[in-house]
Amino acid sequence: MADLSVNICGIPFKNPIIPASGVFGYGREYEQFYPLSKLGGISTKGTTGTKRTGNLPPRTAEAPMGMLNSVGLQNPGIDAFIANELPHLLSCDTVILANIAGSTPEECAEVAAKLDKTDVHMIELNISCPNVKQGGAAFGTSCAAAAQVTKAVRQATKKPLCVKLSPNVTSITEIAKAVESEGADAVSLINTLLGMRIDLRTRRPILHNNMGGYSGAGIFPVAVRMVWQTANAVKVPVIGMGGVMSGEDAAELMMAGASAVQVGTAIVQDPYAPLRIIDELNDWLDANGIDTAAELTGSVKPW
Amino acid sequence: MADLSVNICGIPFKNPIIPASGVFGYGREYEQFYPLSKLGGISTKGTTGTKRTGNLPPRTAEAPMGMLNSVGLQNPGIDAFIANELPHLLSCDTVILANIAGSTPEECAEVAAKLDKTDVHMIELNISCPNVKQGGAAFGTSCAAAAQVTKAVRQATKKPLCVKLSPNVTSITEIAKAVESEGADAVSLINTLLGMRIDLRTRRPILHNNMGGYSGAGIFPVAVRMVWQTANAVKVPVIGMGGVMSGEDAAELMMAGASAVQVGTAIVQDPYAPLRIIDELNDWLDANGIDTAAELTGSVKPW
Amino acid sequence: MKHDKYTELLTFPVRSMTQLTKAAWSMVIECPEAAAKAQPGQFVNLLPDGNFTLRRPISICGIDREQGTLRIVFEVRGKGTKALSELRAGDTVNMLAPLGHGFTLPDKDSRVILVGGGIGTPPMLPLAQYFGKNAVVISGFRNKDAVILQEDFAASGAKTILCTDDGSAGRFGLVTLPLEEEIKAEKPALICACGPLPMLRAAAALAETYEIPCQVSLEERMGCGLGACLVCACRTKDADGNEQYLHVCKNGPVFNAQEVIW
Amino acid sequence: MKHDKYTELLTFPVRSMTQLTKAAWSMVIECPEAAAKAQPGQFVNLLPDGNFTLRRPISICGIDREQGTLRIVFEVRGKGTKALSELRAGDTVNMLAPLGHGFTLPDKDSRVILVGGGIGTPPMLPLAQYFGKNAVVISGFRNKDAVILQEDFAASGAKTILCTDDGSAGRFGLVTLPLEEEIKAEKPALICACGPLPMLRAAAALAETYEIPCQVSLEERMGCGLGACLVCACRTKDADGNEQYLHVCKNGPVFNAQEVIW
Ligand SMILES: Cc1cc2nc3c(=O)[nH]c(=O)nc-3n(C[C@H](O)[C@H](O)[C@H](O)COP(=O)(O)OP(=O)(O)OC[C@H]3O[C@@H](n4cnc5c(N)ncnc54)[C@H](O)[C@@H]3O)c2cc1C
Ligand SMILES: Cc1cc2nc3c(=O)[nH]c(=O)nc-3n(C[C@H](O)[C@H](O)[C@H](O)COP(=O)(O)OP(=O)(O)OC[C@H]3O[C@@H](n4cnc5c(N)ncnc54)[C@H](O)[C@@H]3O)c2cc1C
Ligand SMILES: Cc1cc2nc3c(=O)[nH]c(=O)nc-3n(C[C@H](O)[C@H](O)[C@H](O)COP(=O)(O)O)c2cc1C
Ligand SMILES: Cc1cc2nc3c(=O)[nH]c(=O)nc-3n(C[C@H](O)[C@H](O)[C@H](O)COP(=O)(O)O)c2cc1C
Ligand code: FES
Ligand code: FES
Repeated sequence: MADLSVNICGIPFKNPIIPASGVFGYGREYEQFYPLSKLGGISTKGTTGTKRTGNLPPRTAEAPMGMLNSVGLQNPGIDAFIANELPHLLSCDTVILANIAGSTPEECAEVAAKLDKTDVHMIELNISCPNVKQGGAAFGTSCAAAAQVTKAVRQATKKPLCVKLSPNVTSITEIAKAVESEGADAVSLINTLLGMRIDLRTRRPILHNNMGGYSGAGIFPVAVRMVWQTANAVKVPVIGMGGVMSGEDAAELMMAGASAVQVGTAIVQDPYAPLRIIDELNDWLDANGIDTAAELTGSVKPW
Repeated sequence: MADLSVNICGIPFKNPIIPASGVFGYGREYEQFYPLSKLGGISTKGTTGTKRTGNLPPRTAEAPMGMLNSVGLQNPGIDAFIANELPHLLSCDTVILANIAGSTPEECAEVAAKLDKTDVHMIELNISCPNVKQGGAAFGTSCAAAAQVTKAVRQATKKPLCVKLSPNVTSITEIAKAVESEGADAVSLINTLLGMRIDLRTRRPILHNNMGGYSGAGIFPVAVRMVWQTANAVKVPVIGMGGVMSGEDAAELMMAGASAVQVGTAIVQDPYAPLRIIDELNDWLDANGIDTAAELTGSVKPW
Repeated sequence: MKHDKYTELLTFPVRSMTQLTKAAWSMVIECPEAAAKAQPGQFVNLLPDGNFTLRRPISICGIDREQGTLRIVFEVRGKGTKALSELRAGDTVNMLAPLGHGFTLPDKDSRVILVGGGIGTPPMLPLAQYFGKNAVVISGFRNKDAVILQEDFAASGAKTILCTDDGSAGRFGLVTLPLEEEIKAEKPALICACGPLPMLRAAAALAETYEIPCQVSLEERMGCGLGACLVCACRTKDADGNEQYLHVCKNGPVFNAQEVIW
Repeated sequence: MKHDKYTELLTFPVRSMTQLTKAAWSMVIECPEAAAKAQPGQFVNLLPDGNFTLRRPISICGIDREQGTLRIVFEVRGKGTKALSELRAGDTVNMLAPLGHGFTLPDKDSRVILVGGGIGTPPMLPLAQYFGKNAVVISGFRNKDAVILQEDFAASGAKTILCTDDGSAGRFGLVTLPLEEEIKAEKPALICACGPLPMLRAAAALAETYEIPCQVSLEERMGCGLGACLVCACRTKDADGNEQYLHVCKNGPVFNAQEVIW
């Protein structure tokens, strides 16, 4: 049994596996399968200043090795989140990352300010949602906008702040450096790749939003690359994700530079995925005589 | 039997399926399997001004649903191509797209000028190779650089000029518009996504170049999206590619806006892939009572 | 297929597999715990073997608590249902079940009309079995080759009315005509419907006209099937008539026809 | 697995499948045309069933023109060879064969030394069969549990020398010691070697010292296996000593040791 614990921004995680934002809701649906305390942490569904209904269905399509979604930040708003969901989450003995988003820097800051008064462990600012018109990816694809929204949120909270980056950019390292210089304590990546699928029979896009975010095993090589590039460009810790389906995938992202790993689509497919991945990671460490998961982080030796 | 012929920049193709640059060499290796005249066209291995040896091996890694490569434009140089390969290719009764690249706009222009004097049907200017330090992706990730190299090549040749775009950008439509405005007669996309894989045992990147181009089924949703965006942003025809493994995939890219479809990784896996895809496309058209492949192009109706 | 203790928790033996028509298959799955809990209108979410990311939701067509089995009937539409159709007795299937919110049923003695269209017919069977002779099952199919489950409905004791679009079996035409006739003959306590959207719309409209409660089983593309990922949104009206998205996998698949924005 | 006329052209029956050690398998494939053409040192390129993009190159270990079969021996390393190891007689396998440039052989009567390391041993077998008693086969393995093909080599009539790294079978130590002894005993016309890079380097160095022609079979990650995609580059010197990349799948896998940049 290897030591799976990791520490990010001073927060101890019992293991490095965290359900990613958007696939795990607020955890309730998964408590029928296992106690949430088994998880390293939970990144909650993206929450905005006020309630959002999200996009018209259909909101998902299958890809050869993954899925597309165009949920569009459906959520009950930050007040409802804090009143109805957060207390229970905080009682679950795992690290809670409150994933937040907004149309304007002001909205994001307002949401962060409200969370600042709670006991949530970390704020994950999503500047990379490809499925909303305002904010979302718009923040995540320009250094200036990314810096601006990070700055606004930074001023609103003393909580550890992780900024979640978009992969749909020419240079993810520039964006990472921009948010780091405005005070981000960590970065998480990657959000979904912008993709599209068409129903051949009807000749309509499968998603009502036409385009959507592509996640799952098919984006893994891009995630490894971007985590590696980013970990080499910034000093703050990197939380990696994108297509992790197994403990070995998690180990690979950690070697590339991730301090912890989020798991999204794998959970959509299989509610037990995070537990399986924790076990597999542990087994892999044991089989390779490695004592601690933490030592994997950034241990790849480039040519 | 549907009519599979398409016409791009005034050039008639007997069918829309074209082996993509880099996977088909100069066709010689595939003549043992079938006459090249069965193909819609052939995009030849990227050729530069002078001979290049390419990158150190290993140059490939497997991905969950695709492959990475870091060949790095290994080729014998334009003079050897014209002397030793082109005459045979031009005798094969199929459309030849000479894929070219270079470290500088001048090198690209020089290569194009030499091809201008040959009977090659089309020039495909690759401004998106992720595996070379100079030129390559550097041209394809900035509008100014893309415009500059397109302009230089445009001045060097009257041949139909197709510019091959990189998907590793924030906005592919901006790049497409930039090359269109400098006289590109067509655009082709997508080149590979920049990716990485790590050997867990050795903790070294599998590719000696650390990073490489990710191609195959896993990039298909990104290709569909970018073809659709680009076809809606430019007036010139779009040649689509990226993860096409079947006739239905080809139909999907055509509906998204492609006038023809290149096939790369599928051929690496199976030399017969282009013929199978042509047959499958034909069967699908027949099964759906569609008379011509050309009518698919851009026929998706967005929501 | 993965082999680990977690995957095993979702792995169930296929007890039998029967081809009903060219495209439709009936599968019986051994899953005592799920069978003990399952309610009419709920569904199972199956992960086909092979290169699939998303599960395939299929309505429960039979609940046998004694045998500890669930039965589903599905049509091959795409690659996933094709893969599922290749399973045979003795194979195993990866399944989450039972999921969703099923029908809310009145007393067994109530007269109900059950309307099924095509591959929407299977979830009507547990209802027919529950209401027995008090149920009228009106099922519609493209043509005689697509007709399924008629013996099962007959065995339930329900009155059965079969329609086909081309008249090649049963009555010619849509299910709405016999539906209105049956409503007029004796107003039912409830109409339950599952099938293509136009059929559901028509049934809901008739139910509204005649002021009869109507529950419909809806389809939407799904991810988790559990209510967490929010992809299976369905536009509904809340009590005040305000638009809200509910989720087919958790709030549904069965909804009151009145709350649905058609 | 796809079912179409093109895929059929590459689909061949597995005639037999034998487990040699915990990790190593021997597969005999029925492919008369490939068997008729195959030469020692060439390889086959197999596409495992399932979620694989790239084929797996495996050296030819046996050519039976009469039976129309090729034999390969491979070790389970990762997912692809695992999938291949699950094939059984009667299954089919998707294969391109024979590929590559094999050994260039002197007269049958020549004395040759064949050096195989671990799973690099199989391609030596057709050579042993060709040279028979004129061949000396020196094969090295980690330990006795990894030893393969010794009966086959003995049956070829060649002199066999077995080494293990831990002395648990045959001689203790590396193959280089007996190689030098055999060279000294009688200078061979050719050394052929296949195995891990350090072993090949050592064999090549000895060959150079004693001025003996040496051919080595190299490995590199491959794509097409045909010479078109250029991923399987190998650094070599041309006649003038200039560095050039050749390709393991087309120019190799067998190279003259002298042209390789080690
Ligand atoms: C609650 C519910 C109950 C259902 N009950 C039945 C049933 O009893 N019998 C039956 O034959 N079918 C039923 N369906 C429809 C069935 O889920 C689809 O036919 C099936 O998912 C198609 O999968 P495929 O692999 O064949 O198609 P593909 O096109 O390969 O599927 C691609 C993706 O789209 C999804 N998808 C495609 N069509 C539908 C659809 N109509 N509804 C939801 N998702 C879809 C798939 O689940 C998959 O995620 C039900 C659907 C829902 C939502
Ligand atoms: C010309 C040639 C002949 C060979 N002959 C034999 C033989 O006779 N017996 C035998 O057991 N092995 C042989 N190998 C090695 C064999 O190809 C690899 O062990 C096998 O490809 C590993 O695949 P995998 O799915 O188990 O591993 P994975 O790690 O899942 O493979 C991932 C990718 O890397 C490639 N790869 C991994 N290791 C190697 C390697 N050592 N060489 C080339 N590609 C690799 C795979 O082909 C695949 O594309 C030979 C290799 C070459 C190039
Ligand atoms: C259905 C769905 C909803 C998502 N919603 C959010 C969200 O609200 N906020 C966010 O930051 N990321 C969201 N994501 C992105 C994931 O958190 C994750 O970044 C992405 O899916 C890549 O990881 P994966 O390949 O493991 O799924 C969502 C992803 C999916 C599939
Ligand atoms: C081994 C390999 C070599 C390639 N070399 C080139 C090249 O020389 N020039 C070029 O424009 N694209 C090159 N490409 C990119 C392909 O032409 C194509 O754009 C990409 O692989 C996506 O298509 P696919 O998914 O069908 O492979 C190469 C791709 C591969 C796999
Ligand atoms: S499918 Fe995930 S919420 Fe309904
Ligand atoms: S594997 Fe394609 S050239 Fe060698």
